[in-house]
Amino acid sequence: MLYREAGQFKTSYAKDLAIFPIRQDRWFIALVLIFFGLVVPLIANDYWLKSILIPLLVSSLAAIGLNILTGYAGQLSLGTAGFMAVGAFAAYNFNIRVPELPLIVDFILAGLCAALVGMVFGLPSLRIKGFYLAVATLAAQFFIEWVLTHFGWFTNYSSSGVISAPPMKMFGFAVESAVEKYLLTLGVVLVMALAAKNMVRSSAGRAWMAVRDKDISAEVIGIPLMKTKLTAFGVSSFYCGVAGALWTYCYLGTVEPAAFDLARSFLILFMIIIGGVGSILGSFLGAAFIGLLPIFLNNMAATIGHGTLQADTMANLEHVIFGGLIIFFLIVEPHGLARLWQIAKEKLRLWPFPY
Amino acid sequence: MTFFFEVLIGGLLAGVMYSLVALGFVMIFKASGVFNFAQGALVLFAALTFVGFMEKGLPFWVAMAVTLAVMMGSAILIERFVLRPLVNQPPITLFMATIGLSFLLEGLGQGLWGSQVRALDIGIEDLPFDVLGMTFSKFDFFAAGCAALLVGALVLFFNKTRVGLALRAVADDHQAALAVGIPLQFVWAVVWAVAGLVALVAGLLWGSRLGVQFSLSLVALKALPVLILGGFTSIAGAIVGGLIIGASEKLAEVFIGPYFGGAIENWFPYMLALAFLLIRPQGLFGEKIIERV
Amino acid sequence: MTKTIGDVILRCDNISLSFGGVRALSDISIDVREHEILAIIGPNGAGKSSMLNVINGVYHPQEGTVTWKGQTRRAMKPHESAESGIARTFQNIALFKGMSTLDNIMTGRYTKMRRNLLWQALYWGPARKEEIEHREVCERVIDFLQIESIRKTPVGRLPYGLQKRVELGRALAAQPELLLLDEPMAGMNVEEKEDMCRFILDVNDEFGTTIVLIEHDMGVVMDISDRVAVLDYGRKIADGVPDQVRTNPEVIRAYLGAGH
Amino acid sequence: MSQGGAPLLVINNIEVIYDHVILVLKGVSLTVPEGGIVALLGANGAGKTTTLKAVSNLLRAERGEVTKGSIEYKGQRIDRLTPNDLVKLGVVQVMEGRHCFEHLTVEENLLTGAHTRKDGRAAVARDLEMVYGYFPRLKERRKSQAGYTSGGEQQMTAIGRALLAAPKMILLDEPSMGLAPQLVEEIFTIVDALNKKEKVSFLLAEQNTNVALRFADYGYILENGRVVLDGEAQALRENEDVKEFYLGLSSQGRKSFRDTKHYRRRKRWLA
Amino acid sequence: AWAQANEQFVPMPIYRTGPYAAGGTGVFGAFMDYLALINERDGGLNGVKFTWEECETAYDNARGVECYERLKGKGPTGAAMFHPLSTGITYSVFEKGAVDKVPVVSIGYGRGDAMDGRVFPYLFPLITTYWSQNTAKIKYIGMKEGGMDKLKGKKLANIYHDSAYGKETIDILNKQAAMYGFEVKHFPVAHPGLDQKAVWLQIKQMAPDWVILRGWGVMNPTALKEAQRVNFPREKIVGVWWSGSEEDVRPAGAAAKGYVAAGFHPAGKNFPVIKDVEKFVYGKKKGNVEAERVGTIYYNRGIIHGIVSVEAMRVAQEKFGKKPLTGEQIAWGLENLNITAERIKALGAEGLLQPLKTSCLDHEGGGAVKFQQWDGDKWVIVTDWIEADKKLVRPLAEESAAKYAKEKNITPRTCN
Ligand SMILES: Nc1ncnc2c1ncn2[C@@H]1O[C@H](COP(=O)(O)OP(=O)(O)OP(=O)(O)O)[C@@H](O)[C@H]1O
Ligand SMILES: Nc1ncnc2c1ncn2[C@@H]1O[C@H](COP(=O)(O)OP(=O)(O)OP(=O)(O)O)[C@@H](O)[C@H]1O
Ligand SMILES: [Mg+2]
Ligand SMILES: [Mg+2]
Repeated sequence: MLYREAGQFKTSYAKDLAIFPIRQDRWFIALVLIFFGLVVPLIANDYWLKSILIPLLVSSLAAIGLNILTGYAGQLSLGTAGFMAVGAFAAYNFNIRVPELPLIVDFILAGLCAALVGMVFGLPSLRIKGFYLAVATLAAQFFIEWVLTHFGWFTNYSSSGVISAPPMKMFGFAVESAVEKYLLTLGVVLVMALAAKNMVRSSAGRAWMAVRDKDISAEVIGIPLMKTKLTAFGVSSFYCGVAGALWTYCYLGTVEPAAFDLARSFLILFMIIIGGVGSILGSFLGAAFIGLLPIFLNNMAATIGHGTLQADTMANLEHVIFGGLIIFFLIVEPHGLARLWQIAKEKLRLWPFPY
Repeated sequence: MTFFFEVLIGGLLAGVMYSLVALGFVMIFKASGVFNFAQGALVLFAALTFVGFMEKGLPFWVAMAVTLAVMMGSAILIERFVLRPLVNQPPITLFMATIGLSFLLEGLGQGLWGSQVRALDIGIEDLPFDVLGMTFSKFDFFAAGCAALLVGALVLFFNKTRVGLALRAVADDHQAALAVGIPLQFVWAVVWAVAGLVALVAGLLWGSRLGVQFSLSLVALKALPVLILGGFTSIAGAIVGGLIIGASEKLAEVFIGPYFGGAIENWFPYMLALAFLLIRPQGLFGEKIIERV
Repeated sequence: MTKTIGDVILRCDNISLSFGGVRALSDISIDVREHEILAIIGPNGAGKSSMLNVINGVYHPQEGTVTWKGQTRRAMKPHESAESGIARTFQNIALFKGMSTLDNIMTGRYTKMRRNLLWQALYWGPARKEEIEHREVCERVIDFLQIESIRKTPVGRLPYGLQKRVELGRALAAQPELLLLDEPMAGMNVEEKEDMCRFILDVNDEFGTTIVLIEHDMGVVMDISDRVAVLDYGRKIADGVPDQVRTNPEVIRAYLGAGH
Repeated sequence: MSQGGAPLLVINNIEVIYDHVILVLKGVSLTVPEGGIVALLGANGAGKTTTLKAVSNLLRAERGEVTKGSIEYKGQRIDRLTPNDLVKLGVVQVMEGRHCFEHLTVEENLLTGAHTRKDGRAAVARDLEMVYGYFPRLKERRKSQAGYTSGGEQQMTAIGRALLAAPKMILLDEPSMGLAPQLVEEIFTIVDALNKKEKVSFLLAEQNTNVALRFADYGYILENGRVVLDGEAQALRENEDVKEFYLGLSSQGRKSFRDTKHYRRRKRWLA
Repeated sequence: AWAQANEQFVPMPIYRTGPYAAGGTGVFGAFMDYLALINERDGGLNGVKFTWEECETAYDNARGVECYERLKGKGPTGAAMFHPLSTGITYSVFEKGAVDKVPVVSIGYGRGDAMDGRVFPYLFPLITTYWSQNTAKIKYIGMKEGGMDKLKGKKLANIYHDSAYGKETIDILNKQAAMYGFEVKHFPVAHPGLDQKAVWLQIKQMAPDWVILRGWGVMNPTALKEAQRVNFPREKIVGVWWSGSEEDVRPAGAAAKGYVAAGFHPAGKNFPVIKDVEKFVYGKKKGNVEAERVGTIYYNRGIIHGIVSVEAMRVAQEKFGKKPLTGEQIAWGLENLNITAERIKALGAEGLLQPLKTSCLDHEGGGAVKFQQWDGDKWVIVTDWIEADKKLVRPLAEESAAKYAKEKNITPRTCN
């Protein structure tokens, strides 16, 4: 009986429009935020911050981006990493070529560049649909990778095509340590996640979903398909672009275009499908699942597997388990972890009655 | 000019190799509307299994038969444990499931047979011979022959058996197909088994060119533009698409590539296919996407 | 009945439409007058739905013109027709399956919402105010259609009849001048049809909305429409007040059958 | 129950849950006798479609589950069979909302119905002609892709497709939806003919109560996942509530849709 | 178990899956074998036993970083050093290494300019870099042509994997072309390089005298096959060492016969150290790769990783005491290596390893390569050690390192 909205009446539409209309949810979210914003920086070590949490947050951001495009607007895309690359290299170039600009402006500009590129590659979506579009977005993926490898200007003529993020400064403070980078990432991701949530629950989001669910009737209602799809591509790529910049600046430090290869695009796609297509929360859950599972399995292998199984077999077993779990979760809940979470909440709400 | 034709013909022959992989995709898409991401993994798995048995000392044809049996067994398992529980789910979910499957197959294949690189010799010479100043390889013509045979058999299979119609029905609407009594489980098992056979043929041909190793699963990337160009549902499309992609990709790389620093082969076919799609959104031979209110 | 039927507000002249070999509409002219309820009836495949599709621009006829709000043209763009005050429902429900009832109805307000994406991302101040304003309009529609209890339910889970009602809600939310309804009562039982008729009549009375409606239930058609047009395999065979049409021998032969 | 004929299909107290949480049928029992036409009536969302899908085992594809009770056909439990087995046993469902195979032509759609048949091409061809006989409009459009045919044409295709399976029992979900009045009448005449001549039994979910009760032998009224009333079709037609709520007749005879009131008499069975 | 005090921890960021698994398993497997040998035969390095832990990177940069972070702090004194075995991962972790004081060792890959230890104190491209290797290759070609002056007017084609790794030598090749008056054309091959028909047709058109192959993984056998198809003589193809393992040529079958590749060590089991590994490690069933692979190119490369790493720790122990050491201390060892011919002999690696002497200025040390030719069945050494053209390489490296230092605001250390 703990989780019930009983007694919480909404007296205005404004209240009903709150992100978390149920009080318990608000508490829960507040706790989560306090945990990740205050507790984690105090207790987590470098390993957790640098190689688990930061990439996790950045991937979540990219996943939110892809979710806007694929989950909300229904345009399946396999070019995510390409747009991340645009963001990463744009941020780098703004940073070194116009050093006067504050870093946060670089990030925003990076996002905008990615958005622009995204919109260009989004143009075919007006005619091409479904898996055809998905494969067509691969054109973006490969083309962007190629451009960045082949035109030295983008990498400031580094002989190997690798760029290395200059030291970061944010509002006059140097962002160097793991905690600082983590907090920067967390801040950006939270603000952008909130903005995404806001967009998807207002008219832009509804237009995206309408186009996703039934584009003809969306058009008949007066939703211009072109504008809607292109904004979806733009916003989505903006998110991916910022994610790419963060990936470079806060996580890897140095990247080559190949860091944003097709495999990364796929990983992000996995994240949203496992997490929940059309769910902001799902983007985080999916990123956690896809990002952490292999690491977890690998750690398990390192601790348990040593000696019991041949190392080769262990490594491949990780793949088998990873693949198996993806299938398992899809069967349990095709709508992803976010849906599972929702069902759990629904059950909790009804508890102790089964239905 | 000779050089142009040499590139052109070489490209066409390369295209046939792409088609071989694309065919597997088409089979499964036709039958279930599933975009089978695991086709590349199937190719790898089939080739690994085959080489594995060869190394165990089985003669060529026996190894072939055993591998085929393994592929069929896998088809049945895949149907039972992956597809059946996901019937009537949206295509993207099934697509994802096949991605899971590809991880599983890659892990399983390499776990069972090891991840070292193996040579595969199917007894067809890969030596060049000259015609009118152009150099070709026998192997390529052999591959083209195999592809032609395979396509012939598949076309017969689809057009002359009841399964063909059932497949197309299933691809349109799982639930309605169930309702009219189409045995979905059987149909899917059959199709996956056929896709397994296609994968085996592709695996042997590609494997004898590249060696049997993980990278075999990446040949799928070559098949995707072929697929969208030809249309997801058309066997003929897979072939024609392959030829077009193969030829234009090579011509572009040789004659346009140098102006841009080369290596345009990765994106060029996709861009080309994209351009085609703008004219025909369902690919050259694909089924028209029906939109009605 | 105090309502006065006004002038012709929509005029379709000599519309012809064919798909490949199939001639769906041949040389059809239909007028729609302000405030009236016009029913279109006819056997299956007669071209009724195609006619609606032509009116709001989903199909582009090969010949003929549509005149709406003083503009005469061959074909409209669907979203232009929506912006100029035409809303519709579909024969095969075309709701947005992944969204809740409320969100579906809110999409009906799309053309009326002005705040840009940045405001929406902030969801604060004017954007929030706008959202609330439109929400109020939608809530009125929801009240009116008595679907309060399913406000937050994803429409995909709703039974057929309710989906039809939500679809009507979505169209109403746009506060259209002309409402096109394609078999709004198919698959409903009498009780639900009564409700639906009530809604349609109320919309027509209270807001003065002009309605064009396709329906197969002759009871409904005869009772609520002001005028009936009959199509038969692409041709218009009759047009007039219900009683006139009901007794027209050609209509009886082509559509009603002896039973009526 | 006073139904004639041996029970062919017996549904015993079934409960259906969607998605593990949504309880839709809360104990539904009904019987279809051999050679009978049984109508399943009820408002939107009462659970008619769900009941039919429970029988044809299509629920699983919708993430629904029969959690209690049993379903027997000819005395044999069928809850575990696949839809394909059921069709082979002669139980075919015509799904609500048509569900034609969009990319197949009308004729191909019809032929898919014959997928399970083993009695040869000639027999199938004969039945195909029979269906064209019933629905001449389909013959005209046989070469069109079903996705492009009109709503009514699709409905005919769906029904025809089921007929081609040469079924013993048809689960008909809202056959009259979207059909012109003439055709509705025709379809029920066909149902009647099949029932009389070929001894096909029907379980029929219908909103058009009027016609349904005219042709059915027996009827069940479903509300909120429960059977609230059942009886001979004749008796149901006389029932006050049924008259008011399902037939649109009040004590003064048929009332106009224009004059329906905003308030209603309470349904007696809810009291 | 690493909590015990007298142990030195060595991270193993291996890749056992993915397209390059053959390299990952071979090199790291042998590396672990060598450490195991020291533990089993000598009871550790001066009593300090080696421990290690694998972490699967799948050759992915992001996962490589995760492995680095995961393993850098393990063991009583933290990670001794980090061998990324991937140019990409090297780029991603070396800056972190400088901050954490964990030496990053890239033997035969990674940044060419990192040989300048003033700017890269914690990065060690030991033995040889791509740049040095490239100059040796040109020397080899010159030798075959009958003198460096004969290079004038020759045509070279450089086929490279279109990635950071592949592009490393473009600049230096251009420089050398200008120097020696040959013509060089660069042909990128898009990853993964499954089909190279277009490139090879272009090569056929160009008809170069020599082809330089910088492939990786499946790109190598494919290149050799394609060469056969256009009738390009394999003897005229010179590969880098990542194109010169058995795994690179076997799948090409007969097409590979005659192909030449650079190497900083030979294949084969006929070295006392490898005999010892077979005896002490495989004899006790503690081997880390399939026994058949012992003595292959990748395997022997792993042994060299082992020898060099352990020698560095030995040097460091001499200075800091015979106990587990920190990364900082081992970095000193890496910087003060002096593996002489006698020492190599004592190690049982005569002919396997070249003499190596590093310093604060020079983090590379050796720089010589041998050339080997595939005879259809095994690699046969065809040259003696060929020294790199340090006069050319060193200034280039310093220039590039200085540029990097400027970009990053690093003040180079002064070495004395
Ligand atoms: N997009 C299309 N492509 C091809 N044929 C079409 C298309 N739309 C409609 N038709 C055909 O045009 C004719 C008229 O169709 P329409 O949907 O307008 O009929 P209708 O009067 O609404 O029938 P129903 O009452 O059955 O819904 C039908 O024969 C249909 O098959
Ligand atoms: N796939 C599903 N998931 C969740 N709930 C469902 C699903 N399908 C149906 N329901 C719910 O089950 C209930 C019964 O639905 P059902 O379709 O059986 O009603 P019905 O009597 O056939 O109605 P109608 O006359 O509108 O066709 C409805 O409340 C509906 O919301
Ligand atoms: Mg219609
Ligand atoms: Mg129903």
